[in-house]
Amino acid sequence: MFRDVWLIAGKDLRIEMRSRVGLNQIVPFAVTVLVLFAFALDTDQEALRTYAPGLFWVTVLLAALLAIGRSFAVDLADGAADRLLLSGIDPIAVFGGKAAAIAVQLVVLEVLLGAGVVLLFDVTVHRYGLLVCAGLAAAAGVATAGTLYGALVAGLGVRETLLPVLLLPVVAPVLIGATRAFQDAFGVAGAEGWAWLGLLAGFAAIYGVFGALSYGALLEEA
Amino acid sequence: MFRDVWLIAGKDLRIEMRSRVGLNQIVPFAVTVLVLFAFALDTDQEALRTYAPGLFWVTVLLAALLAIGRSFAVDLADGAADRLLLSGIDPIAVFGGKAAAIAVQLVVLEVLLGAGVVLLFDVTVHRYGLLVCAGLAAAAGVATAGTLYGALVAGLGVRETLLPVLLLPVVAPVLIGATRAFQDAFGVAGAEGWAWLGLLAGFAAIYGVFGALSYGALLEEA
Amino acid sequence: MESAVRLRAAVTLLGRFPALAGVDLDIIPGEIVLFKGPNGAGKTTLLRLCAGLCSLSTGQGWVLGHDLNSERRMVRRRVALLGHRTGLYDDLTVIENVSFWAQAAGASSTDVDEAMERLSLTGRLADTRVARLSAGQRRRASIASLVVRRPELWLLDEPHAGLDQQTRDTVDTLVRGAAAAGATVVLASHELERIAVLEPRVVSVVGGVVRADDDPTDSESPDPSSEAEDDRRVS
Amino acid sequence: MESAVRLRAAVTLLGRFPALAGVDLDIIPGEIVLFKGPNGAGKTTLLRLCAGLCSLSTGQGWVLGHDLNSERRMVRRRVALLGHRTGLYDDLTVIENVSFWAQAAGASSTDVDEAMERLSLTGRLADTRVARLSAGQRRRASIASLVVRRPELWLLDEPHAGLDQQTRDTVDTLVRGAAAAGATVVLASHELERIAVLEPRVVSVVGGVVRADDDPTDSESPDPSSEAEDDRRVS
Amino acid sequence: MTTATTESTSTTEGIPATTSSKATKVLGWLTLAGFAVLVALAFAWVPEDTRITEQGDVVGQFDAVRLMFVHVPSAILAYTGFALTFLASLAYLRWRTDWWDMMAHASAEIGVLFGVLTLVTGSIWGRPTWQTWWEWGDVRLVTTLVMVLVFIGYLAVRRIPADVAVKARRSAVIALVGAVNIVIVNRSVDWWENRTLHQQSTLIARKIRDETLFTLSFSFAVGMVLFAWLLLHRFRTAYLQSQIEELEVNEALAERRAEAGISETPEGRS
Ligand code: HEM
Ligand SMILES: Nc1ncnc2c1ncn2[C@@H]1O[C@H](COP(=O)(O)OP(=O)(O)OP(=O)(O)O)[C@@H](O)[C@H]1O
Ligand SMILES: Nc1ncnc2c1ncn2[C@@H]1O[C@H](COP(=O)(O)OP(=O)(O)OP(=O)(O)O)[C@@H](O)[C@H]1O
Ligand SMILES: [Mg+2]
Ligand SMILES: [Mg+2]
Repeated sequence: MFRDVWLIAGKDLRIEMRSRVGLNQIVPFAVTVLVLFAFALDTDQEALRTYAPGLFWVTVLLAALLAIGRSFAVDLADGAADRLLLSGIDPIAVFGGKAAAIAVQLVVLEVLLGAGVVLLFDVTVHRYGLLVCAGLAAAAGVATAGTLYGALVAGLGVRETLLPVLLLPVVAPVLIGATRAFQDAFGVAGAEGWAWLGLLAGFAAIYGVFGALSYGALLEEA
Repeated sequence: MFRDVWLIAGKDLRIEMRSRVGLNQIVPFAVTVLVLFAFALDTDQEALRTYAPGLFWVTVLLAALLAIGRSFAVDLADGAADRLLLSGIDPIAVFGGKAAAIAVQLVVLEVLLGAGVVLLFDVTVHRYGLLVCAGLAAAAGVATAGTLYGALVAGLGVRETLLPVLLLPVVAPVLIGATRAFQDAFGVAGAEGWAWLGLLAGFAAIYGVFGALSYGALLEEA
Repeated sequence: MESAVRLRAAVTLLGRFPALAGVDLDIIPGEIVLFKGPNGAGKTTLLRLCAGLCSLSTGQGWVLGHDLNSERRMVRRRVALLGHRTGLYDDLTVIENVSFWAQAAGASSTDVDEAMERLSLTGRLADTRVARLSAGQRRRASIASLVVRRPELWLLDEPHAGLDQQTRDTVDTLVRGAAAAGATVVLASHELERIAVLEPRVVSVVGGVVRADDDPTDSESPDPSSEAEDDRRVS
Repeated sequence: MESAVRLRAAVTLLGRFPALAGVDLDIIPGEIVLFKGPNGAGKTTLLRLCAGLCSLSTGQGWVLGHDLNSERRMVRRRVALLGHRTGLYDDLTVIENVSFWAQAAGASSTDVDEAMERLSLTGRLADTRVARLSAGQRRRASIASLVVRRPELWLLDEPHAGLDQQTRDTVDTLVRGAAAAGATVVLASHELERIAVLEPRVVSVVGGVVRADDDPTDSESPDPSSEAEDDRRVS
Repeated sequence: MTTATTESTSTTEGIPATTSSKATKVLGWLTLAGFAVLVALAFAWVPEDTRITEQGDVVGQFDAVRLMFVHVPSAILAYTGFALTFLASLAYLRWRTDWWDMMAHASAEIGVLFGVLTLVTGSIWGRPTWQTWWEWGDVRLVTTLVMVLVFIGYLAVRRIPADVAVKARRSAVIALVGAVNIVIVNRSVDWWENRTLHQQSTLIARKIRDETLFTLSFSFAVGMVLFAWLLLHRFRTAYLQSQIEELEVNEALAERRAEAGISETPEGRS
């Protein structure tokens, strides 16, 4: 079981490393989106500092959409998804492996993008512990929910555009929770960071369990 | 020549109508992004009204990325791109046709999303003429630049993620210009709307000409 | 003895089209069976049904003793399907692909080496990314990653397509070996002359139903295939 | 008389791999030529080169009198290539696809009707979205959308793959008809028995070079194909 | 930037094991010496930036002003790199030779290097003078960032494994579009006068002291030498790499042809 989780996660991560999509493209994409926001909002530094947490997380979500889309695209490209079904690997392991691979990518992205935000938006970190925990919990939440929804839309032929529509509303709680937690960690608003962290952890746990349980039913394709 | 532009544009639009990606998915995506912004910025109505033009255009750009990506994905899916090369259709006509189809989709999106912004963010329109002209010019600019860059990354195997990286910085002027023009049209800032409209029109013209001229060189594959 | 495949009035809708329109079929273990028939007859759908990848809309079916209506997950573990698509990851090398599917099926690394050897995927080819293979090499890699599974029921959809003469012979040897070892092999193919050397039992598939038949080289149903198809209407 | 295809020491690199390693070839107008050879020999690359879709890394070539180094755009207009991929749009129906490619090539709607008729894409099939076709039906639609072009040089990569018996015959008729009308037809195929009935001139492709040959049913080079391939290393 | 050379040159005979030559050695030493002099000038000769306001407060940038001698030449060198990329790309599209393609690639890399350096030194400078690392409302800063991003995108395209000719052609088109940014960045402070904290063209307006002006000019000179040194090395790296590739291709082809000759014997029987 754990061996299989590792097998799937290893395969997905290896493909990502090979194609260098993450480092060469998703990260620049994320930075670009940040820059566009800064343009569009056209505000002073002070306002940006206040909005930094929210913009950070909207950007992470948009980049996550790309990462999730790719994770399923490689399986669908030439029928590997069917073979996974036939392989006898427990669907729970498939879910775990894909979610783990996506979570790893998101954490890497968060670290790089976080550095960018600290530099570009000139924020200072007050609570490192909260920051790290919130970052991890949110990554786990987005990865589990994303894997579930990625599988839901996989093979419907319009993945690229359908995924955002379904996933973004679902991860809205993560967006809110992570934003509040980061606001606290950055000291820009006196939100109760640790309470929001609870929400994030809960979200990740619920989607983790729900995803793992329902994945089998999802995959039991037509 | 015009017949060929029409042939290509007609084909692309028909595929979009058929798959209903536009109406069923890109529009909800755009609305979702708007709502996420509203969450993430967590501000009062007044601030949202001020930021409405910027958010509107960031959203349009993100949705445009999806539309452009799809436009090239359908050609690449099963070798139709090669056949287009072999068809003898002038590359300028291919460029024109694809750009026209994307522009039409963007205009439809802008109308629907504009209605959404007016309703959700409670803005009032002061200058309709400016609004319409800026919307059309910006759509033309994004469509021409997008078609050029879409072709640039087409077939490199990493289209989905590379396109945003390349295109977003390039269309930054459109984002700024269109935002300023809309700010003027909405009366939220006394920007010189018509001057910015000039920028938008110039951008569309330059990319239209440059794209048409360089498309042949781009397509002269391998 | 229990049938390897047993279908009774099996109907499969793809979208709203009855790709299978009431199939009755029995395949006994150890048999080599050929599905032949015109394009669109339903051969691929029938193979996918037997693999547990399509569902029964009405009717009943059992594969290797498992009910197709309720135990498809069990079926899937015990069969191997070579489909029209290759099931490989473009960005991984041939050996990485074959190893991945071998590990997923619990096979050992000697199995991997053996499979690669058999399909002449040695030397440079083994470390080439799948995206850089020719059509036939890719198909060979796909077969290699199936061979490691050692399934009880082989479902091969046009197994010779795109392969060169040498690999065609390899495939024939594999099929004969599998059948000799007690596995059941079901093929769908249009290359009747080629398949004839395997001496399969021939099952004609026309318009979503099957009809037993004997001479493998016999051409299809005398009435134009399109007529037979037209009986199936979108429901 | 001018050659339809004339290659001199043609080298094509795919990435850094010499898929074609110095090809010398002459094909005269009106000929039917078969490329045969093991997987990965370079048949597909050779066809794509002749279609102006691959470039010459070194060497020279002319197709229908146009230089492959400088006038590929002219070449592309005058040839038709049936590749491994079908070149169809999934979301359009068969008739919409065929009409689109016909209009792109300047063909009339009677040409469309005729092509559809010939490949038995009538009735329900004509209005079916390509995504819902079986593998062979899809291939048929691809051929139909090529036939409307009436090119001077046909380049057919495994034209019989996936087709049923009836359509195989249709393809043979098409090829004979095209050759009789003065067009040149170049095929790549592994189904040697099948192709033999067209009585083509056989050109063996092995390891990126060509060698003339006579007996179409003769099997490939006795030494295992993989050896020949391994000689070319990724540089 | 030169890692590729070290691994490949050592293995292939007939190709020089280094990208240096007499000229580059001279350039290298010149750069080092120039840099030493620059440091001396900047710290010992150029006075601190201090002014006394009417109220008698001491204001100014103090030591921070010395950052100018890195920041400004970096910006100019970034421009130079991108402009060279633009020209080389045009030339490539015209003549389609690898030489121009390599030139475009080499200069783009160096341009990005200095572009990033501009951003970094600017940020560091901004901290003491503007009390912020970054200012989004400032067009100069933001347009500079966009310019660097466009060329990072350019380099990303160059790193994709794809057909050499396809990649060269596509990146050339990107460079043509991207080079427009140079003009935008340079003119931004004038076009959007009221939207920038950043200096306008102080040099032309001659608003600075003579010592500073001289040192700045000297830093340009050092920068240009450094640029030439980097470009020569980077270009030679690319060139050697292409030579190695060509050798390997030839080797593969030669073997291939030899083998084809051998395999004719058994086939001849049939
Ligand atoms: C991240 C922040 C910064 C960026 C991206 C940046 C970018 C640039 C660029 C691109 C130029 C070249 C302009 C041209 O000649 O076309 C430039 C020049 C210059 N910068 Fe900055 N800069 C930054 C911060 C600063 C700061 C903080 C200062 C000093 C307070 C400064 C002072 C100068 C000066 C004096 C010049 C020369 C201006 C001229 O004579 O044209 N910069 N900068
Ligand atoms: N994109 C690529 N990059 C590198 N090498 C490639 C690429 N595509 C194909 N090759 C190699 O080029 C050689 C020739 O391929 P080609 O597709 O022309 O073979 P083929 O004769 O058509 O084979 P098949 O009978 O399998 O279709 C093969 O050895 C293959 O590995
Ligand atoms: N997704 C789908 N939706 C609706 N109908 C479909 C779909 N896929 C296939 N069909 C139809 O189902 C029928 C059977 O298809 P199938 O692929 O099983 O045929 P086949 O016998 O394998 O043909 P071939 O010899 O061409 O491979 C065909 O008539 C086809 O048009
Ligand atoms: Mg089939
Ligand atoms: Mg081939």
